[in-house]
Amino acid sequence: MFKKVLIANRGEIAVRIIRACRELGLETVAVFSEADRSALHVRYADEAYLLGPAPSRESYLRADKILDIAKKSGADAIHPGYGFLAEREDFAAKCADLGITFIGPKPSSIAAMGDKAEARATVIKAGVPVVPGTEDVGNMSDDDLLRIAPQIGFPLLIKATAGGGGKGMREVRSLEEMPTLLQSARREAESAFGDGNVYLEKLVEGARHIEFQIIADSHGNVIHLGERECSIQRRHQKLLEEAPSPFLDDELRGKMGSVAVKAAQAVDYTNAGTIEFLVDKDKNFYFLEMNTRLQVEHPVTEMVTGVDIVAEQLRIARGRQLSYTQEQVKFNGHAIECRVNAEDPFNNFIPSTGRITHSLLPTGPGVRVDTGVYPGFEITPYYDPMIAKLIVWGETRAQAILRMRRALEEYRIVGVRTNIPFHQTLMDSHRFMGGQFDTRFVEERFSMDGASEMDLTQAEIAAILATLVAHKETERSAQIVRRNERDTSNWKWVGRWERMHR
Amino acid sequence: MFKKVLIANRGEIAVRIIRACRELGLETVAVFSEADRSALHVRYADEAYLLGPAPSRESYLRADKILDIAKKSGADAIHPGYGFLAEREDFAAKCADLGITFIGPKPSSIAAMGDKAEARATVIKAGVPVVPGTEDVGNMSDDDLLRIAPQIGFPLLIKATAGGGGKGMREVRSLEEMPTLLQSARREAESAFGDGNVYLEKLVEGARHIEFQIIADSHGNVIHLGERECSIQRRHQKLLEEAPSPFLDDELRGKMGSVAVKAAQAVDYTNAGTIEFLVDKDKNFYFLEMNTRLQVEHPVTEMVTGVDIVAEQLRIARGRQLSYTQEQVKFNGHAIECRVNAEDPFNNFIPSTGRITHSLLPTGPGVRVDTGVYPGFEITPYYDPMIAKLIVWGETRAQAILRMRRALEEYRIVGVRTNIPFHQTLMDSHRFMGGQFDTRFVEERFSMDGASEMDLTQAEIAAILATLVAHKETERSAQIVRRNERDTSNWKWVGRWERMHR
Amino acid sequence: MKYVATIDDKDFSIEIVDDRHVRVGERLIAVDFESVSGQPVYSLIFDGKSFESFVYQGRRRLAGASARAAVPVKVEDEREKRLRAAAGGGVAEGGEFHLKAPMPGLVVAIPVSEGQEVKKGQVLVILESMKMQNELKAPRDGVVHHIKAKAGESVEQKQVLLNLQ
Amino acid sequence: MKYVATIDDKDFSIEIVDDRHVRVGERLIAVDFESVSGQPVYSLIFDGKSFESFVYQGRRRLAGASARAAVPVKVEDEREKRLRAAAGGGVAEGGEFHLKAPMPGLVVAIPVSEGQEVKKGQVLVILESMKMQNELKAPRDGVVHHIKAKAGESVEQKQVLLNLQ
Repeated sequence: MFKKVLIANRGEIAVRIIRACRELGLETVAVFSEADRSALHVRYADEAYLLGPAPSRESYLRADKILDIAKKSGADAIHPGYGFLAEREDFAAKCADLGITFIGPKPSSIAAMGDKAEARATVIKAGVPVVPGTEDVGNMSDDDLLRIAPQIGFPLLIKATAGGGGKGMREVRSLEEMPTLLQSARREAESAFGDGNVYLEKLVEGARHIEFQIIADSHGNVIHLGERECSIQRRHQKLLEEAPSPFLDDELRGKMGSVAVKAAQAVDYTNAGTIEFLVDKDKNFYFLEMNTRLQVEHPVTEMVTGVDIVAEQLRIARGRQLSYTQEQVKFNGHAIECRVNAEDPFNNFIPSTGRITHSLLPTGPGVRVDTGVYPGFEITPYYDPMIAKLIVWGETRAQAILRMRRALEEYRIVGVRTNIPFHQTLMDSHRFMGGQFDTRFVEERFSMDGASEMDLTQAEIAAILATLVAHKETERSAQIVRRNERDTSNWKWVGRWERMHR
Repeated sequence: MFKKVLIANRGEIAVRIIRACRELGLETVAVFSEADRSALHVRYADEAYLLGPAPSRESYLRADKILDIAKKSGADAIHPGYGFLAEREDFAAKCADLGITFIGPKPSSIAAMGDKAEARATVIKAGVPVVPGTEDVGNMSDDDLLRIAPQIGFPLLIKATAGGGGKGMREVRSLEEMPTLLQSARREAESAFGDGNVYLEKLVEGARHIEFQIIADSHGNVIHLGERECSIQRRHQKLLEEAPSPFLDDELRGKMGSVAVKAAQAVDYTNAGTIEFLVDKDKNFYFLEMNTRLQVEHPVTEMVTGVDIVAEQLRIARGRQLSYTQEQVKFNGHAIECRVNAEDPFNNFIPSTGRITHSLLPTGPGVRVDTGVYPGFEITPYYDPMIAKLIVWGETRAQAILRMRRALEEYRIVGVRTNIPFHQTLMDSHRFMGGQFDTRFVEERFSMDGASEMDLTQAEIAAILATLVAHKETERSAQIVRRNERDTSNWKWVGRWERMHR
Repeated sequence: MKYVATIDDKDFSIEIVDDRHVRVGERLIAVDFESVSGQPVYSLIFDGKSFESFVYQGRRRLAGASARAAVPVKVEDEREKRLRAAAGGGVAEGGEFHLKAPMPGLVVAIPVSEGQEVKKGQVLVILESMKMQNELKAPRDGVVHHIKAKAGESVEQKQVLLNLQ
Repeated sequence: MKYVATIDDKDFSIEIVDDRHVRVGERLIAVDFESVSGQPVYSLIFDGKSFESFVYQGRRRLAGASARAAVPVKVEDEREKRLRAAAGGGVAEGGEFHLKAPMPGLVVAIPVSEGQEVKKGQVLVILESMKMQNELKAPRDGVVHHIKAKAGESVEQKQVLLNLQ
């Protein structure tokens, strides 16, 4: 039974894991890059060791250094969080070789689910429905794929065999545009995963992204903790998640839940994992992929079930049986999570960096904030722009939405721009309130344009306030702002959002 | 049905009420003293009006000004919070006269419970057990009281008829010391309430302070939301509350709950209120008093029942029926609240003032913070030292304690001293962990002396750290600290803790 | 001091009279305006209503954030505004454009070369920041004049990456 | 620079060698010490262990707060400590005491008068702060010499309230 856990991650998830360890009486070891000397996970951990320079490949991706630190500090377990080394079977295997408990599934399970084609084949065998596509995958040539494509039918998706989420993914509307898209998808997959293999999948239109949380112990017990609705996405990045899904009823929940359990059993899964499904408007569901790690959005499940998923991960890794049977898992109320990203929703969501000069966290009943930043902390361009997760619970979905509105209004982050106004606009959207959305909703039916609409009185007040601030700032700095400073804004920006899919 | 609520309070409770209003779509009006221009309730409210100078009697106790502001702003309801005007029947009556909804009970209920002697008489008639004492109270002379005292038996308590909590309260161990104590109790009661009347009550030794949360609508429905254990007190001030009480079983809970409901019904109560009981070691329980308002510690009940008590207050005041029947109220898990006060636990808990220069709120699963302060805010000597409430939830009491430990470790408030180390020491106390305590526990069996005990290695590290800080500070300020600055610490301090009993 | 504040092309003429008064058009208005906790956060109580505002990193675009929503507001002093109007409303169509990095990041690729003709919308630079790749595109047809950065280079915010003529 | 840090009467001689090293007794120790976010909060990583500390309002009593608990530590430079020792360990028993307000507050009552003899433990001043009444008592027998405040008066922190001879 391990006693000291090294957390091979940073940011909010490192803090989250430290919290669970502390509540279970486990010692914690943080690792950090040069950019993160003052980060919250370093401040909160019992021990902290420098990994290297800021870029991930020189710090948080350095498996060798992390294992050295584990040995040096006497850490006998490693929690990988999400991203970075979380789904690297070789890392999990190395931990095992060194006698360090990897808090996650077996390397073979990671491998089986990591290759998307193999994962498809495996779950098909277990009787799990998958999106129609190229079943027999190995190293298919462009010619093969172009030949099979019309049989699957357009629109379809090119997906990287080794990939997760958006990387190497292309949407194809016709055979004509397919060769070019194949080429760029392969190039992207090659550079991201060192593997240019791709496969094809039918594009399910009007689909919802709904995933099931699984926990499994090493004694053969596997249960699910219900679903999360993750259809609010932008460029394949989730922005908001909720539990339960307003689209599911108890019958479908039960059916999908048992299929999810089957999928996990098919790869002899242990610890926490997530089965992602696409659900079409007729409530047909298809296995998409399995994330063999803790998920960003795990808190919404915690809020409605009362289960502390990270604590449960630690218990499972210590060889304990699950604390719950499937029957003991009860769902209570409704939870919503908004991902707060350092990006400007009024300027095409370009990332924003800088020092947080002022911050107020929303608190009070039913509100939880998981964050790794604080006033004075500098947001650097090296890592993911997600700086906080705002999670609320309400007795009903309507109450949760009202509470989220209140919490978003309270939240102040000054120094970097955030997507909070995006979430505020979303909370006011009638389609969102009505639960009427699919994965294309944000990109195709949602706009920030009306977000700052106001009547003349409101506009006047905003103008007075801004003028008073400008006057004060001018007085304070006595510094003349150059008139040409804004010219970059004349440039048209298109952001390709390709961070890790969660 | 009112639409705009004036919050006649400040600090965390004003913020708490604003939150509930906002979640119900009600507009909010804050009032503030000159010391509170930048306070959180002013920042969060839709509207804000200046009351007057910092002292309470010139600001938050100015009923006339508050009613003027209500009229001016068009507020059609007033929530008094706790303290200040919350239990002033004349204020509640004036609101009614002006057609403003007072969010609380009827003036007659406040009056009936506000006079402690009348309250005793009323509930005795309803069959509620009370602590033996002077039943027939009016204007009893010292001679009367000295004559009756031996019949009640020593030790006993002198209590102010008009009083709440500690004010005008004296513990009497023998007849000899009673005349002096009567005099000082009357003097204190006179200056605090303008009423020097006192009565006697048997001192129940080894007693626990356990209270029941009541909610009642204007349609005759009265239910209880279970109990709160409030025995962790220092000089009659509650420091920590939890729900449920580790001392109660379901049977006693049911019995006390229905007695509490009876007590509320005896004064035709509406809205939220609290029945305080003393419970002796043989599980006999006695009515102590009723608080006819929202209680500081209401969040622990919210955490275990899922009921939003402030939202329920607003609904009741709007004439709605209770949202729950007694049977629908379910208790889930365990919650603990620590009151974070600006005071120095290492120096006899003397109050601490100053600007908060740095602050980190504990967050994450199962943690709630209700606070009215933020980094940059100045803690002034004018108001209550309670600056935050840290509330945690756990599946079991043990888990809640472990989580509270974790949260207390995370909580950083720099700039004023706080009693967080007191709570940390308490969480490590075996008696507290075992649930073995009464209302005298903190004063008689608890000590901070061991709190900073450490082995030599730990002490050495603390010494190094403190020296590095001192060196850095010296370098930074290049300012020589006068050697005589510490001489006040040679003086012996005794704090008499006599703020409002909650 | 007189200012012009612009929201969505609507202009407001606002004069700061003193600490407690502003004039909007003809009306003199009493305001209660204070900085919060000495930080670039400001509280305004105006006609009883409570508002808050903050400045983004010394840029000219301000957010007059009420409790409810963030609103971009541009504020210029009157003289500044007149000067800019005289100059024809900004950078001339045919002038040289300086493509600046809008955030610190790593230059992933510059898929154009000096002297190359480019079309409006063509990708000039791919910049990686926060694990995302951002394509910077040409706002009009032109010729790449001078490339000042190269692939693999880390660049600061506002650093000029290339010029377009 | 050499210092003496005292915890519960235990003294530690600590020398600041440079930014990254201290000497404790004979041992040279590597430390990683930084201020957090430019505020009076400090982070120390020492032998892998992570600690945090902060200063209370420029007073001499420091809290070396590890993640687990707050510990009061007194730090003096060596010279200072020697001087104080020579002076006999602080204020002499028979000297004049200045009773200072330990916090801002309202003087509720001063139940003594000038020239009055008082016993150790006798209440000299009642000061109200944060709705609590605090009794300031005499630390020894003496005579009230000069009362510098009166009931109803608001006083600042460290303001002298009376002298005792």
